Formats: sequence, structure tokens, C-alpha cells
Amino acid sequence: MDIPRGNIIVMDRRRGKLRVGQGLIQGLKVVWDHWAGSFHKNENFSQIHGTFTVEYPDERLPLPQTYRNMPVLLYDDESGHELCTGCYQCQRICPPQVIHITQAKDPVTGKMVPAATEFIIEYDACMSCGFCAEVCPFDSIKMDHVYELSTADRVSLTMRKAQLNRPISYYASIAPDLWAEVQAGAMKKLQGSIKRRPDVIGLAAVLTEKIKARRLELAAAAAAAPAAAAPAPAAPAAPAAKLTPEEKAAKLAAMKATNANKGVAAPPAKAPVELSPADAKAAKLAAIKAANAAKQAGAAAPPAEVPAELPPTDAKAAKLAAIKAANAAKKAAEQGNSE
Amino acid sequence: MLKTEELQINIGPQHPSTHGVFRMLVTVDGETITDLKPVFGYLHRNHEQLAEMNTYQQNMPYTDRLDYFNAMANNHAYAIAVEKLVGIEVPERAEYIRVLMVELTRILNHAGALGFLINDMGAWQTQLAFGMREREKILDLFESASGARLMCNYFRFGGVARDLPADFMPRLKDLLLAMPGFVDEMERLLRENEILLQRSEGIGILPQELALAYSVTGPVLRGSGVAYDIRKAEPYSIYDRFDFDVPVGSVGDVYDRILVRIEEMRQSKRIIEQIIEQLPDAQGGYMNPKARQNVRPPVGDVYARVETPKGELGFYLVSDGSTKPYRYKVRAPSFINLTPLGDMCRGYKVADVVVILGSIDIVMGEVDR
Amino acid sequence: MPNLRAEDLRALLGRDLPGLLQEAYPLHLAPPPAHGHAPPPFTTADALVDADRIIEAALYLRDTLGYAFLSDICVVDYLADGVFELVYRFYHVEGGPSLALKARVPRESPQVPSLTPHWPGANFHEREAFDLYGITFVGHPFLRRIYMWDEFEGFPMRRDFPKQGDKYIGEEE
Amino acid sequence: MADVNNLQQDLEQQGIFLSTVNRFYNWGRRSSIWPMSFGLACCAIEMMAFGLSRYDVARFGAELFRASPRQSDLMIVAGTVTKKMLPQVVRLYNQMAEPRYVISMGACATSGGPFRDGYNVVRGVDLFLPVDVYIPGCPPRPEALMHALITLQEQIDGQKLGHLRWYGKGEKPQMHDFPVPTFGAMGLEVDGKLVDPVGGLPLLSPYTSPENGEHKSGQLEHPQIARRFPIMDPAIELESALKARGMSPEIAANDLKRGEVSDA
Repeated sequence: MDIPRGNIIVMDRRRGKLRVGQGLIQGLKVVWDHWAGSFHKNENFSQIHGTFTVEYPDERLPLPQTYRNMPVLLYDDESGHELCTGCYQCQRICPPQVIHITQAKDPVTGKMVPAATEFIIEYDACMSCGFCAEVCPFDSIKMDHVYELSTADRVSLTMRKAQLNRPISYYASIAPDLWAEVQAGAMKKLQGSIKRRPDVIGLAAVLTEKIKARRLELAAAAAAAPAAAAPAPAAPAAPAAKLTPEEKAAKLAAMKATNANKGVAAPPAKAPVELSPADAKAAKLAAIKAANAAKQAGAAAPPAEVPAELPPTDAKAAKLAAIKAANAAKKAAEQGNSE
Repeated sequence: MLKTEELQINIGPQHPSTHGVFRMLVTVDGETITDLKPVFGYLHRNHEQLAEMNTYQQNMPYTDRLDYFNAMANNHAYAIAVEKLVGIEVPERAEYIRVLMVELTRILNHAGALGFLINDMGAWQTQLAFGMREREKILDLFESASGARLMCNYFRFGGVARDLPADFMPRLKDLLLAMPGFVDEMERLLRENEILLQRSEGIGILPQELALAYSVTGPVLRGSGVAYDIRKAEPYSIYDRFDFDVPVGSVGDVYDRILVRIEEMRQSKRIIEQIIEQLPDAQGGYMNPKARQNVRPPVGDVYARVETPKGELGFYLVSDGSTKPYRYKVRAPSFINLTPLGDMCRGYKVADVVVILGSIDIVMGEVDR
Repeated sequence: MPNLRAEDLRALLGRDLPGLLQEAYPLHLAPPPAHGHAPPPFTTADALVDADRIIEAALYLRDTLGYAFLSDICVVDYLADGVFELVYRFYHVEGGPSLALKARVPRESPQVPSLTPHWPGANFHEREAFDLYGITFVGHPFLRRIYMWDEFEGFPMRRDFPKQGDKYIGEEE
Repeated sequence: MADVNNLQQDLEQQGIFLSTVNRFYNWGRRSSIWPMSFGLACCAIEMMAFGLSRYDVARFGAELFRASPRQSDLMIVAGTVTKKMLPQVVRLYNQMAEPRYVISMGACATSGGPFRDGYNVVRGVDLFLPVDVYIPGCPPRPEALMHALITLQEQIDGQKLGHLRWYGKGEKPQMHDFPVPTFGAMGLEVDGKLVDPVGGLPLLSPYTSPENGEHKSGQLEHPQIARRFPIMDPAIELESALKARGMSPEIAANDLKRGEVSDA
């Protein structure tokens, strides 16, 4: 039988006449050449000789921009708003179903708000396929380049929103071209969703300063509005509303500080003496993470490290309290308005 | 003559020379094998059932994990099957990119497979290290194009996920400069090496008729002298545009399979050179803009197959008109190529088993699915 | 290059092996929905043959038509109709597209004659079908579970086997 | 690392000689972790890349992939652990000599990964073995595996010679073999009891500390997740899993406190 555009080659089993030991010597020559070549470095793809080793902790391979390891969530550096609107596209497409979203609700009206209050990605089951980043219509979920995620604690691989948040500037530094392609559209969509976000919903939880400022702003607005209309009833409500979020923020900051102290400053070896095993583990983890961050040459250090140490339940409680306080403030403001 | 008693030996599932978790139940008479039964299932991870729970689109990354050495080739087979089922057209440029990736996969698979085979023969890691070095270079290319080294997930229905990056072609050309040297070197190292000849010549002979009866495919079939290459026999994608030869063996032993693989690497390089020539003129983008990813094919069934480095990889899909396949069946080459293992090993020594198995070149992810 | 199509095969089989071909009645892929219109049933153009005479048909393909290469045996579970459909796929060594033979067996007592004595390559395909779907291939020399352990009960690829996960994507659309 | 050294120095100042021995001993062990050549699936390919020329794990003294569990210190569970393979994995682990470590490489070994919905897939090897380091990723890059190795080395640095269980006598928890599951009609069984049943997902490993387990179950109060893992009650699950393994919770917990046993 014959085949189109090509021949059938029957492999020649003997190239020439074999002499004793010839093949071995030929093979040894190959190995020898490699040994001799091993004194210089393999510079580019066209060389087959030379040292090829990348000495990992000290030198790293440059990662291509398209490289994908684990998904992260982006937030805007300037406004502090997250790009995610909780549209469930990524959750639907995820082949192993590791993404879990709770969409935000307006505490007053109960309507859906284009933001996610919770966003869980189970890193321990993620298959790094990149579909979530591909389908995200708001360019909020992107694939991170950090691969040094090994840990002794499997539970810590279930990532919550605070741990997933990365600033846009970080993503723009690891994948400038990819970000440049989508930047205009993403920012435009973000402006659209910011308009529909009441209160502090949608602000990245890491940015406590921003949240505080926004709260003050809101409270000031709330205080200003009733002050004009009905000063008497609004007066007791406004300070209360003003105080509570501040208190909460302060509490949050304090907690964070203690946690940071526990996590970073305490030497892991001392931990067993002073702390419970769980804390020791966390401390160790933090130490490893800190070491990683230090290794990552400054710029790339993800800012989400600190809240990662927060016990999530506390964080949740604090957040809840904050939201409640905000609601109270809002209600007060509304009452003021109606009166 | 001394009467000996037969003895059953288990080789595997944890054995350094079985290419993963594969177990062989070997019956020996002294050192000679009288029977061999492969035992599977140690990596049976329910690929087909999961695929029927997933949508067509979600299955693409799962196909990567079938034959995890050649993710691109698996993607290709699956993409072709779904495109055939739905009726999606693929732009010319996308076809070129696909074939380019698949041929690179073929080179890296054969480089690795020969390395493992030589490793199994006891040469420790010399050839494996050389082969894996070339493989790493190709993986770098894959990574720059698709974003991942192994599990590329690069193909989409109607094209590929994204266009080739700007630095891809220069690096590919660099790589092709190294390729002849690498293949020649491999041939020098292996071809006339007396030890290799003794371990491989006349070992594991699979005659032509038996090879056909056993439905083996790929280099194993061609090593037995049947010039059956799906790229020629039933050209898919744009393989009818390239000149390349089909190497076949004459005896059907392990040595023939080694030679066929070495030659196939050369032929793949030939195809890649033709692609580099023709790619700039190719029409269309990397993706059919009209193609929807979350496809909803009409009710019907389809079988599509490609020639992966290991043989015929086929996908049989039955659609019920929803976004999930009603039936998703993988015809895995490694799995069927293992059928004649018992016959190939019978009469040889125990030490030959790993060599014969290595020459079939299996990947358990595909065997067990 | 041989280029027989499914219609040609049906014609040939009808001519040379009378009584072998069966009428391919349409199969339902899903139970009819409570509301809305039912999806169209599955019809096939491939030759549907009597399951008990599958060997005869396969040998005809091999010896008369030259389609000697048995590429694939696939089982599809049509739960709504209570049948398993087996799809045998043959290729010609010279190349060209495939020919498929289909056979239907009832779900309650799935029994088919084994092709393994004639095609040793059918061995693992049939064992896989036995393991995952519970189809008995009469005459198979070593019909044992291939993937699951021997103690395992049930046939996991059948559509009524309990599924673990809940992949709900695309359902609501 | 600096902190560990500080502590060591503190102890030395107090005249505790043991800590110097510790350091030397740990240095010896951390620099010659011999892994078992034990590839299960996709991740094994990256594990090979990690051992070969480009990444060259010989720089860490861990290049000697041993074929025999008796000669190896580290089991890299590289790939999907299926129910059919699990008894062998546990048996291999039991054969390894102390001190022994387990790296769970990749999503599949850690949690079943993309295949966790399969009927034949074990959802996390840590349900049956104590795991020291988890690596997420599918598959993790060879660098990630190296990072895991470095993490493991740091863990070893923190261990104290006097309190390692394999040198223990008397009161110390004796190391016993981990129970090897057997094949049952519905899945794997330990002492005739079904573990890792079809239909449910055991969320937590009996070998991570109980606080972690409760933590996790308390954490994941989420409608989608509740839907995914329908029948789980972690506390009961932990208890029954431990019972099924014939182990009291204290022993299991002690087994895992490798880094946490103090010198004091």
C-alpha cells in the first residue's frame, strides 16, 4: 500500500558493519561530550550541551505572563473596590467545583448588590485550568503566578476572600500585557458596579483605612443630611452610628496587630512553650509565608498576608458587627430623612 | 529434563519500572514466563463518569489528565470530536497552531518514552536526562503559549485559547536548531550500543497479523510493519498538507519500536518546519469568533480519533441535546496496546518484561482513566 | 482507500446476511420532562444487528469487506428505554473512515456473544464493558472485573448508579 | 530560621547540650531525605522533572529515589490515590522506617482534586496517612515541590531529639502500623466498617488536629458547600474514623505533634 505525500520507510536495523565495542565507544563519546560541555552554561534553546540546572531557591525561571497557578481576586488600588460582582460565572464553569460565592445584599432594601460578600476557593482541589479567569466578564478573577503554597496545614488551603484579594497593581506587574488588553473594559465595568454598591460593600477587607474613611464619609453624610432637616431626633442617633464603626475598626485593627505580633514576631520554635498548638501552627505558617514574601523580591509580595492570619470567625464576627453598625447608621439616617 | 514448578509473581503496582501503578501477574517457570496477566484499576479515576457529569466545555481540562504526557494531543482529539458533533469550523491558523503543538508533543513524548525505556533496561538515567532536557524546552514553549507545563488546556472548540505569544516563534526556531543534534545524539547513543541490542533485538516480537488482531495502534503497530498512521489513513485537521514519511519496522521487536520512535521524531520535526513556513500565510485568527464554548450539540453520536504519540485516541460522544454529554467514551491507545503484552512476553525472561512494557510506552492515566 | 458508508453497509448486510439487520427504533435519551417539549429521540444510521448474531456480522466485515481492525467497543446505557447499545467500530487497514455495528441488549439480562475468540483485541474492551456496565460476554475466556476490585458490587457506569458529586452546571439554562 | 537559631543559642547558654546534638542530628536528616520512587499519576511526571537535570534535587541531598520503602524517608504521594491503590499506599507507608515523612503532592493527593467526585477516588490521602506537607496545584511545578521539600526541612529543623517518638520508651506513644483498609462491596473498609463512603465527603483528616477540624466545619457555612458535602457531621466523623482505626484520639494527636513537642 502507498500513502499520499510521503513514503513508507522500513527502518534499517543496521547502519553499517558492526565492530566489537564500537557502539559502546560511540555512546561513551556522547556522555563524554556532555560532561565536557557541563563546564559552561546552556544559554539558549539551540544548545544541547551545557549545564541546564536552575538553582531554584536562588534563581528562578522567568514565568511567562500567561502562566496560571491559582486564581486570585483583584481589587482596585485607588478606590479599594473589588472587581468581583458575584455573578457566579466562575462558579458555574469551574470543572471541579471549588469556587463558592455568596452575593452581597443591600442591608436596607435586601436587593442584590454587584459584589461578593464571601468568595471561597478550595485551593486544595483546584485544577488550575484557568477557566474561571477566562470566563470572568469583569476581569476580576485572575491566575496568580505564586506557586510556593506548600503548607503543613490543609485547612489553610481553603482560601477566603480576604486571602484571595490582590491589588490590580500586583497583577499588572506580573502580566502587564494581559492586563493592558482588558484594562479599559474592566475599569469601566468597575465604575458601573461601584455606583450600585451602597455602604462599604465591595471594598476589599484588607484596606481597613479605606473602609474607615468610607465609613466616616458615609456617617458624615448621614449626619449632615438629618442635621439640615431635623436636628433634634438625629442628634443622638448620629453619634452612636459614628462611634460604633470607629470602635469596630479600632477593635479590628487591634486584633490584627496582636495577630500580626503572634504570627510574625514570635519565633516558631518558641511557640510551643507559649502558645497553644494551633497558634504555633499558625505562627509557623506565618513565618514560612513571611519568608516567602521576603524571597519574592519586594514588589510581588501580596498584601493579603496580614488578614490571612486573622481567625476567620473573628473576622466574620467583626465584619458582621461592622455591617450591623453601618445598617444602624443608615437606618438612623433614613429616619432622619423621613422625619 | 528437570521438572520445575510454576511460580506466580506480582510485579507492581508499586514497582520502579512499570510506568506508574500497573500490576502484572506473572507466571514463571524458572526464569521463563509462561503467562502474564495485566491487572489494572490502580489509577481508575472515573474519567468517563465525571465527564458525563460535566459539560462539554468542562471536560477539556480533564482530557489533559488522560495521557498526562501528551496533554495537547488529547485536547486535539476531544476538540475534533466535539467540533464534528456540533459542526464548528476551525480557522486555518488555529489548525496550524494545533498541529504544531501536537507534533511538539510527539517529539517530547518519544524523547521521554525512550528515556524511560532505557532507564528500565538499567541504564539508570543517562538517556532519560537527555530526553527530559529537550522535553523541558518544549514544555517552556507550551507554558508560554498555554500557561501550564503539563496540563495545557489550550484547545477550545473552534480554535485555541489564545494566540501564540510574540517570543514563541524565535524560541521554536532555536529549538529546531538543536533538534537534529539531539536526535542524532540519541541515535548514536542507542542504535549500535551492544548492550541495548542484546536487550532489545528479538525481544517481545509481535508479528504483523497478531498486531492487527490485537488492535494495537501507534508505534507498536508500525514497529510490527503495518504502515497504519491515522494522519495518513484518515487525514484529520490539516495533515493532508504536509509531506512526511511513515516509518515501519520489519521484525516487530523492541528494537524496531525504538527505531520507529526515533524516526518519528525526525518526521515531526519535518512537519514543524513546514508549519513554520506556512503559518504566516494562514487565514483566520486563532479562534473561530462565532464558536460558542458552552456548546449544546444536537442529538446524535460521533466518533473522532487522532494519532497521538501512543496510537489511536478516539472519543465516542453521544449527545442528548443538552450541554453535557450523554455518553463519553475514550478509546485509549495505551489500554488497547497492553492487550498483547501477555503474548509478547511469553517465552522470554522476567528481566525482559519491563523492557517489553517500556517499549509499548503506556501511561496509566490513559489505561485506567 | 475503501470508503464504505453506513448506508452501504446496511445494504450489503441486508443482501448477504438476511435476517441479521434489525430496524433501528429511536431511543429516548431522557425520561420525558414534566413540562415543555421532550428532546428529540436518538436515531442512528449505523447498522443495527441482532445481538446474538454479532459474531457473524463482525466476521462478515472482517473476511468479506476487509475491515479487520476492531478499534473500539463502547456501551451506551439508554436507561429510559431499558437497553444497552453496544457499538463495535471497525477500520480497514488501508485507511478510510470507520464502519460501526450496533447491537441492543435488554438491561435486565445483558448478554452478548464474545468477540474475543476471534479478535483477541476485544478482550479488554469486553472486560471493561463487563466491569462498568455488567454486560456478560458469552464465551469470553477471562471475564473478570478489570478496574474495580472483585468484591465491588454494582456497575458504576450505569446511569442509575449513585453519583457522588453534584455538577449542576448548564441545567438551569 | 534565624528564630530557631536564637532559641538554640538560648538553650545552649543555659547549658543544654542536647540542643547542639539536635542541630547536628537534624542537619544530618534534613540533608539526606531520600524519597521513595512512588509515582501515582500526573504529578509523578513533575516529580521526575524535579529529580532530573533542570531542577536537580541532588542539590538538596534528596536525589536518591529509592525503590524500596525500607530505604526511604519520604513518601511523595504524587497523584490521585484511588481506592484500589490505597491499601498498597498504606502498606508501603507502614513499611517505611521512622523517621518518615509524607508530602501530599498536588490536588488529587490532598483532596481528590478534580476527581474527588469519582466513585473510586480517595478524597485526600490524609484520611489514612499523616501528611507533613501539602502542595496545592494540578500539577505543582517542580519548584513547588522543592519548596515543599524546603518546608519539610524547616519542619525537621524544629524537631527535638529527646522527644521523637521513635526514640521513646515507656510512656511515649509507640508507633504502630496504620490500619490497611480492605476492599468491601461498597468501598474501602477498616475492620469491616465502611470508610470514605460513596456519596459523602469526609471533610477532615483524623490526623490533623481536632481544632482544625472543628475550625473548618465551622468555617464553611456556605450554602453551596453544604450542598456539596451533604451528610457530614465532622465530630462524629472524626470519632468514628479514629475508632475504626483502633486508635484513641490522644495517641493520634500525639503522633502528629512532631514539631510541637518541646524540650522543656
